[in-house]
Amino acid sequence: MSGRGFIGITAAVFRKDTSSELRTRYALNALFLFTVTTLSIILFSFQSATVPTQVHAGLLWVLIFFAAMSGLSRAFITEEDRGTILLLKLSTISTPVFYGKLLFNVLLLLALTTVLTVLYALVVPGFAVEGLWTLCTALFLGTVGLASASTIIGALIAKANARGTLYPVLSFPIVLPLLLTVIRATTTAMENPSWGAASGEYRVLLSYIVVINAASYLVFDFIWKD
Amino acid sequence: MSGRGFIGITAAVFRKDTSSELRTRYALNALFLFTVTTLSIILFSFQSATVPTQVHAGLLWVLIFFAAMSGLSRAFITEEDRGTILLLKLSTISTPVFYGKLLFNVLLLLALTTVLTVLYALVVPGFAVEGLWTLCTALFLGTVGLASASTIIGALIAKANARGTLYPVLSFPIVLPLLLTVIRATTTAMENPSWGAASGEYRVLLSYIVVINAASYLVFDFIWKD
Amino acid sequence: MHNIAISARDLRKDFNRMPVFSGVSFDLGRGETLAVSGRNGSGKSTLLKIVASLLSPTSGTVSMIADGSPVPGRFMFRHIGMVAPYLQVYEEFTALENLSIIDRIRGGSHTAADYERLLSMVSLGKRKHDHVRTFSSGMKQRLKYALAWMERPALLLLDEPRTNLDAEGIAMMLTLFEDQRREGMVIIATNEQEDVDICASRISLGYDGAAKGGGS
Amino acid sequence: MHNIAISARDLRKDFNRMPVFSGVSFDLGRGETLAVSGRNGSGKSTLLKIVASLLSPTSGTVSMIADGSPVPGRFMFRHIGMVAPYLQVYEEFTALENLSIIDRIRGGSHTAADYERLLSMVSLGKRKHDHVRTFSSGMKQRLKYALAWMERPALLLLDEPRTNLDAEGIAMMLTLFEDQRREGMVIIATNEQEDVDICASRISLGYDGAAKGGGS
Amino acid sequence: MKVFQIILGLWLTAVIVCAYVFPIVPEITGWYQYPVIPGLEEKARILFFHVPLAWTSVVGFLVSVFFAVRYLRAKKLDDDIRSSSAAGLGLLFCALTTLTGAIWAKFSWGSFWNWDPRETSIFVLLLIYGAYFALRSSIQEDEKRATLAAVYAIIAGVTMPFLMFVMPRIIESLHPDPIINTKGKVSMNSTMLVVFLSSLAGFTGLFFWIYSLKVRLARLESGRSTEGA
Ligand code: HEM
Ligand SMILES: Nc1ncnc2c1ncn2[C@@H]1O[C@H](COP(=O)(O)OP(=O)(O)OP(=O)(O)O)[C@@H](O)[C@H]1O
Ligand SMILES: Nc1ncnc2c1ncn2[C@@H]1O[C@H](COP(=O)(O)OP(=O)(O)OP(=O)(O)O)[C@@H](O)[C@H]1O
Ligand SMILES: [Mg+2]
Ligand SMILES: [Mg+2]
Repeated sequence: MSGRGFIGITAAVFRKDTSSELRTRYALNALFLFTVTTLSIILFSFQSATVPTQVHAGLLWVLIFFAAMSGLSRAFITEEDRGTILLLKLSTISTPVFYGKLLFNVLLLLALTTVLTVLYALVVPGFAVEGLWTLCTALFLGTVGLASASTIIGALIAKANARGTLYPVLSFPIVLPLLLTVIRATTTAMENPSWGAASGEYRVLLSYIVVINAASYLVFDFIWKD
Repeated sequence: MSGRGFIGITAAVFRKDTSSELRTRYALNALFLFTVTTLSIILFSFQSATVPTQVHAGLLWVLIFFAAMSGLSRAFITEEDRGTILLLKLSTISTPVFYGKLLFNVLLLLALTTVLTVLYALVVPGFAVEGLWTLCTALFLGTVGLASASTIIGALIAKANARGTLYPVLSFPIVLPLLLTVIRATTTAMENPSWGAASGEYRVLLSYIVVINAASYLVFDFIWKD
Repeated sequence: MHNIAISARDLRKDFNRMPVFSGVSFDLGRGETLAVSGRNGSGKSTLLKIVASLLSPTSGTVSMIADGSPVPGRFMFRHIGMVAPYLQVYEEFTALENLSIIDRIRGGSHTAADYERLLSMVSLGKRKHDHVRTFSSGMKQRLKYALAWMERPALLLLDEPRTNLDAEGIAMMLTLFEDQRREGMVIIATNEQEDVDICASRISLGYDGAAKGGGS
Repeated sequence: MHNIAISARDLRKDFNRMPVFSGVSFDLGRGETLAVSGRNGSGKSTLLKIVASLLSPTSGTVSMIADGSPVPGRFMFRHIGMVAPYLQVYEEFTALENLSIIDRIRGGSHTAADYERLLSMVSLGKRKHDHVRTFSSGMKQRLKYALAWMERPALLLLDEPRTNLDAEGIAMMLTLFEDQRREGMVIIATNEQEDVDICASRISLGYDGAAKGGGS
Repeated sequence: MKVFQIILGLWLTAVIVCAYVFPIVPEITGWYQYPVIPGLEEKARILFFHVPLAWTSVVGFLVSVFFAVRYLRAKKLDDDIRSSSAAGLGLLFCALTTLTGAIWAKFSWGSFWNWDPRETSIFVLLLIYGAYFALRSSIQEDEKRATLAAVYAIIAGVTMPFLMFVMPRIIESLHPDPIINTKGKVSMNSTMLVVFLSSLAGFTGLFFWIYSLKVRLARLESGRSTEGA
């Protein structure tokens, strides 16, 4: 398949998923409300209590992880449940579909993460950031990694529905190293102004992203045909 | 419909959902993933940090709420998506279906809460419980209330689009009073050994459960037909 | 089986304020059959759904009389069996499980033997322990017949009854139709002349949304 | 449209070690049509899925020759259009959106005018801006035809082509069939004699899982 | 209608004038003076706008719930139009309360937001309104949208009292202890009370005026106008 065509098709899949999620002009408000809601939960449950920085980092990522959870599964499961996956299979090859959905998950999660973090910083007392760039880098890498993991897990779950395998359960632990690393990076960002301070974490995150995507690329082709 | 018949049918719906879940393991997978991951995050980011009891209580319930959000929506959504809801409508009236699914959600969430709390108590340092019975009562009432609210909202969501993000958005404002109360009760349980100490909260929780279920009972019929 | 009669009065259904049909009325008594015909999108399935009280009409009423006393709308389903393309069975369960689950949910009390008999009637006997997910389109359609027939309903609603069925399946459907017309009522929504011909009375929908022809 | 031929060699499909069919072979060239018949559950849809490479056969091969050079399996879909009950369209989008979305995903480059023409061909012109969720069964089936026909595929696979269609819809289907046979190939999986009759060659599956009859 | 508008206009102008012109003095010497309310002082003037706003946003919600129930009873789409219009206005007033409140909070409590029980309850009300419209927008078919929105409004409606009842027990309030409270202890003099009440009435009138406009507009948009208020 020609390079241009490939990009074009990936974009098409992405556009389809986006407009299916953002069916109405209010849908964005729904996303915004979603972040506000998840955030308020923290606020309400902690009232006035003050918590140490690394806890803040942890909480922030619990929220982001939840956001990923509620978005991820739908990408593939709906296609399976409604039998539209066959239509896709008759229209293109596996790769652009996977990357289209990956792109969708990544951007959706990036948007959520951004709004979430900004709000968090605004309203949560004691969430002070020393190294802004460290934070941005960490958030970006972490989100991309998380979205990648979510996407392939979602694909696995979708299949598991049809066959009741244990694949998903086995695949869960793979998000842990990512989260733990990114939390450490975030904590660093809150205590240490220098960007380089978390360079070790960056490297881990980067390699994680590379590995998970390479693996997904291979695995997904198997899931796709059968 | 005769009382016996009613119970029997509710049980039948419940049994159906249970065995279906045990085959597809959709909710179980989601819950497993969520519990394991979030707990590890908490554990990791709390390491040395010492946090006020109230925060622990809050955190525990944030986790339970999120878990409910990622696990309980399925009950009605699958029936809608796969068009099996019509089969149900042709087989019985609304009420036993609602209570069957409610029962399913309650038990699912109860199991989850138990596991979550035990694990939490085991792995998270500084989560010491004074009044065990207070805790149990709070957890039980809180879970039942949360499950009830989630069920009726889930029934709503099943008819809407953009469910992934919409579910917590709709649920949160509804369950907030419940959460705040139960968090208070949990905090009490961690500080005060006497069971009566939180009797005020019990009363609030109980009446919440009564009210939400009464309301659900009245409105579900409207969601059901059309 | 009770002695049951059903009658629809001046039914009208709008979607988003656009009328699909209006002024549809018919009476059906024991041993009577009605064919609902019309082009695609004329409202046949909608009408059947309304009769089965799966949808509420914009105006008009559907009323059912069992042994002289009226049946409240929410309990009509007890006397109704339905087979339709948009009616789905549980794919994660086996054919047998589907029967027993639905039976229990209906509050019925059939035995395993009954289920077996039903399944062999629709010649799914050999496949009774297979998951419906693995069924072919025709096998699913047969299972739907078994489910609709289980309670021996007074009123049988068939939407496009021949869909997915092979010759032998259609024969099965026709014998079932004959059995049913003897003691109960049948309403068929169809696109095919054969189905219209086997029914005593007919309604044809469409053409500017008003119903042509009348009940028996 | 390219000059394309497809041939199946000794196809066999088992599901958890139970053979559905075996030894199925056929060759199809431009202007040729094949009917696959057999009772419910005999493997018609399975065969079509294999030809469309939606399923991989347990043994045997499906090969496609476009303008003299073989087409790799993963790219066959480009020359194939399919209409089948188990093939679903996107309910949350309108008819028009479905066409444009799938077109873009296929990497095609049709204009809005093309879409309109397709939709009016299946007489959905008036409903092009309605969500498919609100479509009747026949209207969905028509939309599937529009989707399959859009790319003018060399090979058209029709599984139970008459399902849900009214008289006018069937006429539409038949003219489409005629157009297609002129420049391409058609394979029909069907339970109905009419469909078998319009095809030049036939395979009938079932009966102890071995295929009777042969390709053209 | 015209007359009503004019009266309303004059009424509100009067309220505003009284609210700002009348001085606040330690001990009353004239009918036109306000007493000092401990903890509020000059800021007491907020009462005349901020409280009515809050009050109206609650009223909006109640009206919405009322028509929600009526819709489920009779299934007349017109009730849904009323319900959603009321909710829309409620949302607006709710936002205004939060805004005015927040601004005042900055000056009297030092920060824009401090999770005071009333702030919290109004914030949750905001969330409910938001959720309500998010739900509406995710459904295309009119009848379905109407039904589900109504159901949600009702569910939210029955849980609201819990908020009002739970919040104060859990969070200590920064708000001046209720000036109008159940014990009938009124720390305003008659003038203040009159102005306050007239402002309350004025805003309520304003609400119902805009509301009727919105309803008529919505009816036109939905391509069908039925007779009635
Ligand atoms: C974000 C900030 C604020 C919000 C959201 C808010 C909200 C509210 C609400 C919902 C009420 C209840 C109205 C009713 O009972 O119908 C209220 C009452 C009131 N607020 Fe605020 N408020 C805020 C800040 C302030 C500030 C800064 C002051 C003055 C220093 C103030 C003074 C009052 C007074 C005097 C009342 C009337 C109390 C009573 O009548 O019982 N508020 N406010
Ligand atoms: N939920 C809905 N919202 C809006 N319009 C709908 C809805 N359901 C059905 N319609 C419309 O009502 C009309 C009748 O639909 P129905 O399914 O009853 O047709 P039908 O006679 O069964 O057609 P077919 O022969 O194709 O099954 C169609 O035009 C359809 O678009
Ligand atoms: N995923 C699967 N797992 C196991 N068995 C399957 C699976 N899919 C199909 N089968 C079996 O293969 C056989 C052929 O199925 P297929 O759908 O091809 O039949 P068909 O000829 O299309 O029947 P129909 O006329 O009803 O459409 C059936 O017995 C079916 O039970
Ligand atoms: Mg139909
Ligand atoms: Mg088939």
